[in-house]
Amino acid sequence: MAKEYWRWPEYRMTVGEKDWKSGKIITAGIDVGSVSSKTAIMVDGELYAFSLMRTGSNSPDSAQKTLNWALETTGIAQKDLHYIVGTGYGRINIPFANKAITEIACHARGANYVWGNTVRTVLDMGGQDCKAIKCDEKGKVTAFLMNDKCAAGTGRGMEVFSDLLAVPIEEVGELSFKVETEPQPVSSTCVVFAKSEALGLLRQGWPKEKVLAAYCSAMAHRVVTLLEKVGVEKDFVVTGGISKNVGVLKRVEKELKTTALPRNAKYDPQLAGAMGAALFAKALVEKERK
Amino acid sequence: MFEQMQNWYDKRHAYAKEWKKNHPGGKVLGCFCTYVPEELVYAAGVLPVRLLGSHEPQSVTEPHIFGMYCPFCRDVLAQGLQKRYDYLDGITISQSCLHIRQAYTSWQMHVPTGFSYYLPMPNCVQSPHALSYLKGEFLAFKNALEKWTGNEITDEKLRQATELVNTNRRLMRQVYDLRKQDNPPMTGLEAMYMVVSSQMTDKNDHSKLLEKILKELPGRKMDRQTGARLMIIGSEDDDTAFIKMVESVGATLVVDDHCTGTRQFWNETELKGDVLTSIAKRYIDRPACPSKDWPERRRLPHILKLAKDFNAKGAIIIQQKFCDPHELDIPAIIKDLKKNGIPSLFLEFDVTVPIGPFRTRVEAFLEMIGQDDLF
Amino acid sequence: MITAGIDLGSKTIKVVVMKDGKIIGKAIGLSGFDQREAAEGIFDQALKMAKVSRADIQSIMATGTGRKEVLAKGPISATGEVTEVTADAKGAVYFHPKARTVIDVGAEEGRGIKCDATGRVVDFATNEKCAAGAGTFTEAMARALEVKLEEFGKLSQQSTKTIPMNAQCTVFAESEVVTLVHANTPKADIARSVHDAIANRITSMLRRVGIEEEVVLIGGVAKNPGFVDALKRNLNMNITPLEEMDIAGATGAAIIAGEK
Amino acid sequence: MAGAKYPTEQLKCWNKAKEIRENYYKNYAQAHDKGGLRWAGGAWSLGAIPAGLGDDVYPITGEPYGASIAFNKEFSIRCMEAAESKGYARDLCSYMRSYWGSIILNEYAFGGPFPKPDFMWQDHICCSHAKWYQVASELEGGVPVFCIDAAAGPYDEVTENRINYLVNQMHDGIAWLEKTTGRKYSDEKLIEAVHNECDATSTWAEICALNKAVPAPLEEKSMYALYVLGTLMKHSKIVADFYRELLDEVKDRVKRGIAAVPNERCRVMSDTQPPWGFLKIFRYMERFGCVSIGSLYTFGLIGVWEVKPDGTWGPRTTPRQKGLKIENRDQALRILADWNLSKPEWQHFYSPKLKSEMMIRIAKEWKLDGILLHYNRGCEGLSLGIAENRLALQKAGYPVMTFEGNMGDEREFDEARTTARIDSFMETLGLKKLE
Repeated sequence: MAKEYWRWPEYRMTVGEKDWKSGKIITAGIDVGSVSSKTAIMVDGELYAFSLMRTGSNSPDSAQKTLNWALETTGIAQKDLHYIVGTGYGRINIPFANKAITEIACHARGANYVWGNTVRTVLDMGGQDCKAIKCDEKGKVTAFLMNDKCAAGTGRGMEVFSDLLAVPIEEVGELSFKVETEPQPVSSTCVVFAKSEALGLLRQGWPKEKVLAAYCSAMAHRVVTLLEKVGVEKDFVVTGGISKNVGVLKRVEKELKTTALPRNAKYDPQLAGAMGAALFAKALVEKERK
Repeated sequence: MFEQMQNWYDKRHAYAKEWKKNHPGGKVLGCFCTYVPEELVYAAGVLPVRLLGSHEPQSVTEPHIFGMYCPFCRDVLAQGLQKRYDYLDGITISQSCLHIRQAYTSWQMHVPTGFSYYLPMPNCVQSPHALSYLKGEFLAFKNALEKWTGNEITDEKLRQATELVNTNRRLMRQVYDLRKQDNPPMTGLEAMYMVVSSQMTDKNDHSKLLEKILKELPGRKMDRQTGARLMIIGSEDDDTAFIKMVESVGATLVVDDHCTGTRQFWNETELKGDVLTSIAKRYIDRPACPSKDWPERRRLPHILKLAKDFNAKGAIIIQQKFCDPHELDIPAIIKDLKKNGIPSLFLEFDVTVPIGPFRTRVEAFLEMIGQDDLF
Repeated sequence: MITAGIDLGSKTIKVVVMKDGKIIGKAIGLSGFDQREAAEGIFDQALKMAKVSRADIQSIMATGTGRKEVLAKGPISATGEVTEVTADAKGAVYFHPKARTVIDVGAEEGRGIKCDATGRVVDFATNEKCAAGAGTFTEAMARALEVKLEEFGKLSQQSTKTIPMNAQCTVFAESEVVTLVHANTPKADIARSVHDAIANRITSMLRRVGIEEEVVLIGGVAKNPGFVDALKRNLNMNITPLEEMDIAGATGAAIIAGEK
Repeated sequence: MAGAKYPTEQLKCWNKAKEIRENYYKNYAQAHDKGGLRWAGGAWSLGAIPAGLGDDVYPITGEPYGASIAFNKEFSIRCMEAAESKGYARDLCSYMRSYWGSIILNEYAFGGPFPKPDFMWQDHICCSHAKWYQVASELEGGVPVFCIDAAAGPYDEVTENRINYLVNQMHDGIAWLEKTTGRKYSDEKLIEAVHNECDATSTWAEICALNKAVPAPLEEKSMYALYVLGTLMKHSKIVADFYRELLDEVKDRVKRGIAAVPNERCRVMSDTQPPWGFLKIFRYMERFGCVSIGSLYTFGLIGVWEVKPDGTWGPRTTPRQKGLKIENRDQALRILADWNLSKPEWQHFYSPKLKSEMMIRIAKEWKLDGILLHYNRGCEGLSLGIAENRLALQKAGYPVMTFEGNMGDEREFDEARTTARIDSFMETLGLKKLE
């Protein structure tokens, strides 16, 4: 089997320092996306543990796996969870979740948690969709837009490219800056066309990094168009898998002439949705207990 | 309560064939647009049926209509090419958008029926000259119908037909009025079945059922929560799967601005003086299709009034992909609704809609306009 | 007369050597990034099989998207070039004389060709922009379903269910697939739906040229039995996947090389 | 191998055409400096009517302006994206989006800010026409708009009732112009403009008819540069005079056997507008000895035609040629209405059959070997029924190649694929590249 360059690393961590048993409300947010599945475990609204893995071809399984993995070694059992909120594409099919909330609401809520209440615009770049979200100081969505057809498949598109160019997906972003001058973006962000265009460029003798630069900037441009339709207000943050790709992120910032708040070292931005879900779970528990 | 209407809609072809059996010599006329004057068609003893698509992927229209035209017009033509309307005796279109006109002209060429008539409905309905022009065209249409059917269309017959069509319009408005209640006794899906079926059944049958429904409807108890009250705005829309999805995630559609909805039946023909002129006036004054809403934007106040009267808390705006007339109105509608405190969600429709991605958008929209208790 | 046809596709390169209308050598290999270098090697393989030397070849005709590469100076100097459309039709009729409609579906492009008994093109259609990527789409979907590409077609044959899927844009169709996955739809049903969607688009394109029997299928996707079934269903007629589906274009080019 | 060689020559009035176009855009921008008025509207609007307001009333027509933008790829993309960011769909008419973008960015394609018109004067036959200026007016902060509904065809079914509808609107339009501009209206100037329009559009048809000659004296790429003057101000004396001059020159070319393409050995036509940024595809075809002699688009958008006694297509006889004296406003408007309703490019709105018939006629009389149809995503109006035209042309025995693109949005045109398609098509026509 050939090396799968698109495969990004899966991982889990326990970050909570105090004893979870002293917590009053223990919740989980499970984000089953089109490409990745994430679980955030929270104790009294503080991130305690999480996991991030690839979504399989069955969403209840994916949800269960990512939850189990997040709980692993923490000593928390599934039955100890007071409430579970599911989100992401697979949210409608997580049998053990108490409630489903969309990833749009969850990303806004999660961003508010990670970066604080000054966040007003969230850009979520996921596997299938891109979302430009505006929210208030509580992290409640006030407006949102999702990509149209021609810009679908953002994350998947990046996987296709990393495979095509035999560049490990985590290195795509950095590599795309190893060009002397920024090339014209590829004319299309459509995965199908971009791929055939890229092949043509390679045959013309373009180096990989230049092709990647052209693709990253095309993707950035498309995302910026979406953002401009909603209107970008500060503070601006980026979540989702592609947010880790500096090749896209920096080009988005450059075109918007705005910088996003820097990545909060404590939290993986791909987890924002799961964290938002876990926070909603907490709010729902509080509502029930009232 | 509305099962019969759903049945009519689902089995539209069986209904029309049955109608012909029960009306020996009766003709069925396929109509491509709701600007076709039903009064005239009924007066000729003909059953008008609105031609709609089937929401199934197909591969037969590609040689006839270039893919940049709206999926609806292709879906409609596909029905003809697949011989699903083989019982039609004629087809007609009134001038509206170019997209659907292609379905008509290709149908005319490749699925010939005995009678086909292009009715040049004025586009500038706001012009003071539109009325006399349309009256003249209605006269020509009337003559063509007479020649085709051999039935003379007298003023008396026109009056009777007007009453028949008006009654149906009036009854549907009465049903719509009940949707203004805090907990509407019906779903948007049921309303959709009602209006769409009225476009493909004999108004006599449809009104009879409506009268029965109107007796029971006010006391009807729904076994569902109303949830968020939404309005739906857009082009042709008989996408029941989409409506069902919206109403399954915590919302109820309470009113619409669709040509498969209120635009078709909202106003009545007022018989005053010359009958044909009265009927023409009705079509000039009806809630406009965007292709005819210029130079002034009269749709905006109309839509806003519907939203207020029906207490809509948000609006879903849908558009057939590539539909230019709607695309040219939507930014103004979104802006106007927003200015008046009504948030909206815009979605682009195709023959089949991707329920999953749309569900996410709709749910997020509902979360946005509600769920304050989680913060 | 000894001639050669060389077909430079985006993924693979095919070479056919013919002597007086008979194939005496053939070779297939990957294009890679340096098509010209790859072409050299594959060409030599075919010559080896044909037991002839470069000097014996009287005429070489190049086809395929990369044909300009070969025409540009290089050890293999083609006598001329011909488009895939013309070469495909010629080759298909050579292998299957009754063929009047040729379908060629590759990774990114699809085309339908109507031809006469001599293999001359009467009309053709290639897919429009937004209906591209049949091969790419199947690959991505197989990955999403965690099924090996080779098994994806077979899997679809296990289903009898029709799930309508938007046939136009493959990328957006992908999110419909994701939705189906999350709604616990059996993999076989999804696989069938994917194949139906592609077949629908190909059929749409074919109807433009008008379909005349017999219909033959060439190109990479022809190897996928699920796709062949879906296409038969959609067209409601018999379709013959050519056994020599890979080398039809190269063969056509070799024949044309002899004609000139 | 190579076909017969014909002599070629550059057109003598080329520079003049260029100058007329440059002055047109300059005059529009500078109109106010001279105390004049500016109006904006479509290339099909009945420009002869505002001509009655005076000689210092300068138009800008939206379609050719949109096409001008398309030639500047960088500006074009910025314009379209500006329109998109305001929420206007990407699949709308690309001229319209470019035009709006130019307003939104407040940049004029010919330098400086976008000159705001004093009024908008449009007519409506495709779904976008009236709405184009409805939106433009909104973007400009409320410029008065008058729009005449001209969708009262097809010509072979025109009745008194339909003509009246148009003429009544025109009368209203004149009253509106007087009220909006505060100027007194001159019927004399109207009558002169109507004559000019009839003369210019008939002469253009005559020029196109000369392309029946083998070798063709003109090829389509040049025709685009010439027909465009008609889209700017078909009612003006400048254009009528220029077309007369051009007619003489083309007649002379035919007489002397001057060809547009030296190796002409295959004649084709195209249809709908081309992707403006990629006119080189026509040059590419010439490498095969293939000349595009025009299109129903270039012939019939500005040319007005009639069937001559011998059954062939030729220029429509003008009121002047008939010796008709236009006495009053109503008569002038009736002639204008009738003349415009007979425009070939207005017929296919009602049925593709009408367009197919005209195209087959061109194919026969202009001796064509094949036809290229541009499935133009940028123009809903002219792409209407194009797939049916293709079927009809094929049925009539003409090979047809289609290619997808957009007249004004280069993001939707794939040059490499189109060239590949042309290669295949040329092969089916039995043509090889001439080296």
